[in-house]
Amino acid sequence: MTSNGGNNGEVLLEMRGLRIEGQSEDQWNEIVHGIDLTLRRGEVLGLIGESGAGKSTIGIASMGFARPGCRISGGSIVFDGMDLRAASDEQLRKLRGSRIAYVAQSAAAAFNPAHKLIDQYSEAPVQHGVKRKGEAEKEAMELYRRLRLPDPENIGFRYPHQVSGGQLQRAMTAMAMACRPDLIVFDEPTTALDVTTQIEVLAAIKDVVEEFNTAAIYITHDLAVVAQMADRIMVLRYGDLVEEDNARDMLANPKEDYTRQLLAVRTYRKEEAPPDESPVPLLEVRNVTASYGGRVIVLDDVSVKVGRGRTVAVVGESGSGKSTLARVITGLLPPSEGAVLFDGEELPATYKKRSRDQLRHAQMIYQMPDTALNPRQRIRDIIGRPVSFYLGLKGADREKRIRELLEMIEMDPDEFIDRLPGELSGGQKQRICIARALAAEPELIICDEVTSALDQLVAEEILKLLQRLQDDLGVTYLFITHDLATVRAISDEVVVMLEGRVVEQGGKADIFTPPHDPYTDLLLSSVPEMDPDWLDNLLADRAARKARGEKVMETSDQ
Amino acid sequence: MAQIWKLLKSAPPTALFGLAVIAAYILVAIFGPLLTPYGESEIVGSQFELWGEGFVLGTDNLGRDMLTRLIYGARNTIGIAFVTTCLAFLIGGVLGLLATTLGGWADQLLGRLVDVLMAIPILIFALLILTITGTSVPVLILVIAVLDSTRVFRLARSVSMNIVVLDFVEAARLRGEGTWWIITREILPNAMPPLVAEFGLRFCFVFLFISALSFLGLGIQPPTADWGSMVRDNATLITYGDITPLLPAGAIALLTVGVNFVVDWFLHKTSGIRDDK
Amino acid sequence: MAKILKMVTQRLALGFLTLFVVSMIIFLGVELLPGDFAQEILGQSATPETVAAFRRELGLDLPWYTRYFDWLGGVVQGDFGKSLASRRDVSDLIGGRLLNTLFLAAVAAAISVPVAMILGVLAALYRNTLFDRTINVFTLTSISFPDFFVAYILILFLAVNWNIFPSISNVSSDLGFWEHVYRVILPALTLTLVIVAHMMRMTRAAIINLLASPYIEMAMLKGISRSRIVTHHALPNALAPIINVIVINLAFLVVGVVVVEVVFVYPGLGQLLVDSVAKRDIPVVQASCLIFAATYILLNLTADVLSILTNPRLLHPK
Amino acid sequence: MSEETRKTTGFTRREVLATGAAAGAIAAGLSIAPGIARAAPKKGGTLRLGIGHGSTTDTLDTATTTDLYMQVVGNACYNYLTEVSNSGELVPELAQSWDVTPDAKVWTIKLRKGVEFHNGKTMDSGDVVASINHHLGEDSKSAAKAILEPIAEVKADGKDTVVFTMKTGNADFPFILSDYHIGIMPAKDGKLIDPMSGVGCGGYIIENFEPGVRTTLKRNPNYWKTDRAHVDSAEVLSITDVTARTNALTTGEIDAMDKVDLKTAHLLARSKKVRLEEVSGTQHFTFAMRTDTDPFTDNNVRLALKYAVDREALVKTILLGHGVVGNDHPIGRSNQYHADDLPQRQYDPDKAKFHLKKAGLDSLKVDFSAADAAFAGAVDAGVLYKEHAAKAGIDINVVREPNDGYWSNVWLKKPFCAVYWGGRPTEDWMFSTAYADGVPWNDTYWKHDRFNKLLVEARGELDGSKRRGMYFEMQKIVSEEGGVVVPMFANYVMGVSNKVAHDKLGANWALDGFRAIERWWFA
Repeated sequence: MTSNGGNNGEVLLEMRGLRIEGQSEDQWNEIVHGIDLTLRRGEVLGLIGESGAGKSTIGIASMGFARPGCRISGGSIVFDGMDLRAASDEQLRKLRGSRIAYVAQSAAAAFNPAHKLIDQYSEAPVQHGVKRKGEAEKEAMELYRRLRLPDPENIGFRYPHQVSGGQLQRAMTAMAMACRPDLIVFDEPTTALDVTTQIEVLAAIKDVVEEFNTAAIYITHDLAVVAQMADRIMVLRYGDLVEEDNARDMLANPKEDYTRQLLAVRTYRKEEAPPDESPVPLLEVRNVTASYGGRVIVLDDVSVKVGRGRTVAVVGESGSGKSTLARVITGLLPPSEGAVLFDGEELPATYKKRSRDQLRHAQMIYQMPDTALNPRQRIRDIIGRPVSFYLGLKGADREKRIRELLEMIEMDPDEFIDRLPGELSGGQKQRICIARALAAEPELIICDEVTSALDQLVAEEILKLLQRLQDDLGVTYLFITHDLATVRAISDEVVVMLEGRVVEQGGKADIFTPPHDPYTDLLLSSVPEMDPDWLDNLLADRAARKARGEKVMETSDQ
Repeated sequence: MAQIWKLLKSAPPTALFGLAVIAAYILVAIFGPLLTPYGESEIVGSQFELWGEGFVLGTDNLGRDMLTRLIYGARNTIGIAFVTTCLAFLIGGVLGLLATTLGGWADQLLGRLVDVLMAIPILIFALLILTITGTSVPVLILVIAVLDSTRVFRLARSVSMNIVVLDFVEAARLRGEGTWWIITREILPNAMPPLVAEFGLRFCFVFLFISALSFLGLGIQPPTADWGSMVRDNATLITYGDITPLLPAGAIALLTVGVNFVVDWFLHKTSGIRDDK
Repeated sequence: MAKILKMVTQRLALGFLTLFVVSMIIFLGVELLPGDFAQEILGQSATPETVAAFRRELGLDLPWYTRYFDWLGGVVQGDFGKSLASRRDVSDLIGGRLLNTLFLAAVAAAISVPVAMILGVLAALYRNTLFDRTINVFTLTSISFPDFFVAYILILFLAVNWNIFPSISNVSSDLGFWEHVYRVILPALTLTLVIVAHMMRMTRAAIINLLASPYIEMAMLKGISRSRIVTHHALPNALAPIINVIVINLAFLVVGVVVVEVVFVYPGLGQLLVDSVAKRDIPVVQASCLIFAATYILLNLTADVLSILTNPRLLHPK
Repeated sequence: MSEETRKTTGFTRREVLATGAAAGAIAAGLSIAPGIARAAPKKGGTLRLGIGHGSTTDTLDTATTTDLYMQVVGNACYNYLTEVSNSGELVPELAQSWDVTPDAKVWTIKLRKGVEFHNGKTMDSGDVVASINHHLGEDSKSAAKAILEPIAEVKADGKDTVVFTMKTGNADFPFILSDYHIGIMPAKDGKLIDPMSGVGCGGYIIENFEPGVRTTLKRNPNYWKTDRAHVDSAEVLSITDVTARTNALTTGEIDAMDKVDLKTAHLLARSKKVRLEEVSGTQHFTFAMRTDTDPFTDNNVRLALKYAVDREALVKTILLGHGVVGNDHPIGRSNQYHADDLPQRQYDPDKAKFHLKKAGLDSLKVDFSAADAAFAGAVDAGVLYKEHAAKAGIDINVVREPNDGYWSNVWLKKPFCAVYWGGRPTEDWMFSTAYADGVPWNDTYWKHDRFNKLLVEARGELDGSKRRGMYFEMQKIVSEEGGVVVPMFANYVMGVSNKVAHDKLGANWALDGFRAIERWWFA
């Protein structure tokens, strides 16, 4: 942990009774209800909560900034003796970037695509008149080296799109350090990254923050991550403070229910489904090779079997080909070689040639419930369409079935049947997607990252719902995910994919017990744990193994 | 009703102005014959009479009542421009949506065809065709609609291109839905806002285009009152500071300004220039 | 770069195909027009004999496909044929007109593009202020006026009442550059008023669209000034749509100015084309239409190339 | 050439008798707005004319000249054998004198000596013969082919004499030689060197010719006429848009324009810098009915339509008073043999109804084709006609035809359409062009035996009073039985800068009989 943690330093930032309002439908609603926050020099404060908690809004308010459509409506923000609410725009502008810096969630989006990294690095120092361009560039290279970016001399002269996500996030951390600020706000800096990459970034952030004794506000929804980074943690919910404590104390001894729930979020485990006894698996992917446009091979000789009533998780990082596998199975991407068999019968390669029944048997649930539902259709039509399309139900029968389905997904038909998707929360939308899939009465449901766009608690509810439906209806799942916690929670069998190939597959127990394939090992070891020392230990362990001359796989993102 | 009232209250003054203008024009167009003191092409006085009693806005170059002509002009010009725009959207919209939904060679073929058509200046093309076919209202409507539909096609295609890749469309495809369903139920409702806005803009364009054609002598048949040719008929007066030709031109401009204001507001409302959270 | 070259080559090939189809359409179109050149040129004084004699002389008695392919054969060798009317080489006839058209377009563009860009950037910078609204109302109004009307009003004030500029653009090749500019200033202003609104609004919209991007927020949080954010962070990324709209308007300046040419009696390509259509002077119609179509194709290609050049993603692939 | 020789080469008494042009009152235009009283013309300056015609397809070959633009340019750079003077008399130009046989069949024309073309060649009979032959022969595309048709033979008799032998007697032949199509151009070996070169004997040399845009001309230093060609140079601009033309005149960018917008003529007249000039000549508008097509085959229908138009209203509205009413025949009041005693037909809906009834009809519905290409205001005229005729129970449906292609698709094709006629300086010329049986421009497809017989007789008759009687009768026949409504004769209305001076204006054509460039000067 940071050596100078604790409450000894001088107060750098102090918020008292901070209130922030957000605009919706021409009305201002309060979204942060009087938060107090104190941050001392060199201290790292973790802000944690689910979406809507206001953590990001509060974090950014520490720079005296409110996003368009938001306004700071009450309370005080004092940074190093300066009242930010009373400060002029020009004063605030001078503060930002030089004394308080910001690291955004998605570096790929937050870097300007039109300029080279190093130009963006040196912009703030030059504009604030802190350094000259040449000087800043020299320092940038130093920082790049320190953050272990490959080829630090030259990487700055690349454009953002030429650099991978993990590297960009480190480059952004470097950029935030450019003026040697007193405070950096990290806004979910690793959320968009793969787990193996996340390690590198976390290590890098930790390193520089300690090196320069910079205070930081670290915002995340992931308690395990914040445990690695923060001296102190504030748990937020709906714009209110739930609990605030020293990091170790909070993990060891959470006081509030909500904190306990967050701590328990990764502990759900399903019971293993009975093995499929029939000789023919429900779905078989046989030696499939596929490519986009005939050039880049994205699936290379992949074979997967899915037994009836079982849940098979396909796990891999971005670019592993796991989603392409789903596209091949559904017939959106005809494979160049190999076949997809359903119930022993080979399916036509493209969905256009499949019969209505073949289509009905395999349904799909998508990652983003926002785009998976037509925003202009009411719930009745969304669920009702497959009911009438596949099963031919009309009128009262159809209505009855829609209501049954809504009850199945634990949503009150009377309340929701006439709503539009825009009037639902993310979790509710995903439930509707499940209902739509169920409406076809399928045998197989392909779940493509169905929980990754959702908050952890909501995601867990969805997993439990899916499990219950499997228990009730005996439906089979093919679960595509990057999240090992999800795999652990819901799978019977696991398929690990890397760069279009299957690295390892087998029963859940087999996969999660050593010895592993090196990649599986890397994947498993990279999942953060609720142990504040986990990251330090992991890095020490990897360094030790390297020192012993073992081959250590560190990230797939280099 | 209350909702509409709320919407109106939130509208900026320019949009309110635009709405008022459009409403007034529509009313005048519908109830024109009841409002006018004289017949559409009835010669009621001597030419170029001054404003005053009997002829509120004076008379035109043939001694027809200017106000009457203006009111009938609203009927004819707006009606023709409206029908033309509708037709253009029907052609261009359907083909554009078809192109994206079908994809592949159909998209290519239509795209190329539109490219070729667009490569020929629209005014020249109109001139060529109208000369072959002669100028009658149905022909005028058809020709302008076909030419204009290329622009609609482009827009419909690019808008639906963004929609067709969304998961709910994929879901509909995987369900086995036909092309027609996908176009009308999945894509069209979501493509409406930009298309509606474009409708306003294209309407203005058609409106101005007809007046340009009239200016070049290929307009609407006389004695039908048409603002475009009314401007042309009286344009020389401008040189002498007489504002008579300003009236129909002003009528054209006022309506296009009104429509543009409303479209502007509409675009602003629907373009999602609002907060992410 | 190789990628750009490949794209340019492909697009040029496609462009030539388009031109071929265009020439075919135009040829057939003129062919289908009732009346032919001999009748038109002789006008009221045409008699069956004179018409027949004229047709023989011009080869109009040959079937259309023979004439089309003769013409096409010539074009392939760079010979656009002779005007039926004056028997002059089409390239001679069109050359001066094309230069005039391009000159007017250039003057109009030189005024309107910077004005539109600056106003667009300013409106984006000061969005929702009185300045922005005023500009918005003004530009909306200016697009709403028919172009001949704008032209007449400009003539009324600037030529007739105040006598600052000439009311007709009587240009000839022996004029000096500035004299030439002076004489086309009114048509150029008319065109500017007609197109500046469109370009300005697109510039504003393209920039405002980007102002919600995370990297703009990043720039704000880096303490970058508003004006620098707009010019250094938003504008470079908005260039592609802006270039596109500029190109569309440049194309309009070249191909869509018949009305303005008529009003100001400007000897441009548009008038020549309209005249030649009326007279069925097919070689001239063909050549002018091909020039227009080629302008359109080339400008679009330029826009695409510029979009690539201004977009590091496309210019420097991974 | 001195003033004196010019006088002696003018009209001789014998010639006047020979042509039958007694008192030279042919087409004696009524110059309504008298020009500035003749002072000694000054030399110098650049005369800039704005013409409401002109097209990119124009050429300098007079054979295909169709509109005022090339007519004015042609009259500046070419000379003709004869010229109609500003007082309407026929005077010799490149011809010096002519003689004719009593049967009016053989015309012997003596040419002026020592006249040079712009290229330095001396004009002789070979050039004249080639220039005439340019319009004849099978391959000729000349618009003058029809009027030169009566020539049986043209041949040179020595260097300075040309002999024309006619197929039948033609008393007006020298008038025909003044036609704007028949410019005299240099020839070599019996063929014109280049009819498109613009090289003629005229007072001005083409400097730059941009079809449809402008022509610049400079004074011919060797011009044989000493009292003409006053300005040093001239610029002829094609400005088809009337508003632009008017603006150019009022802002001083041109010195004169043709075809003033009648609607605003009174406003233009108020200008201090500009004056209106107006002459009344042979220009007239007609509504042509095809007498070979129902319902116009019935003369009662035709009469009904003739009574159903309010001519006064048309003159007042369409011409805004710049013209006079027509009497359903094409001979203007300024013509030599205009039938003054023929009663003027009035607007009479009852008579129209009466004739309709005689034709066995209660009501009538006809399509009337018009476009502004026919004449400015033709469509409006149609609309007015519709209003007038409605009172007689006749429903006229005005069809606005496209301007483009009007003369090839509508005129001579549609059964009832609006037509423009520039008119012709002689009765015979006019009647033979559009009323004689079977001629190509007989746009009413009208056949009348008595009329056709009189036409031939009058043409060969050298006795003036006999001709007068014949032409009067012919006008009556056309008026009462012809297929044409002639509602009005239009004045040529021009706008002229006050800086420009001129003598009495020729009324035969616009812009001083096309001769403004060589006749006008700067005051």
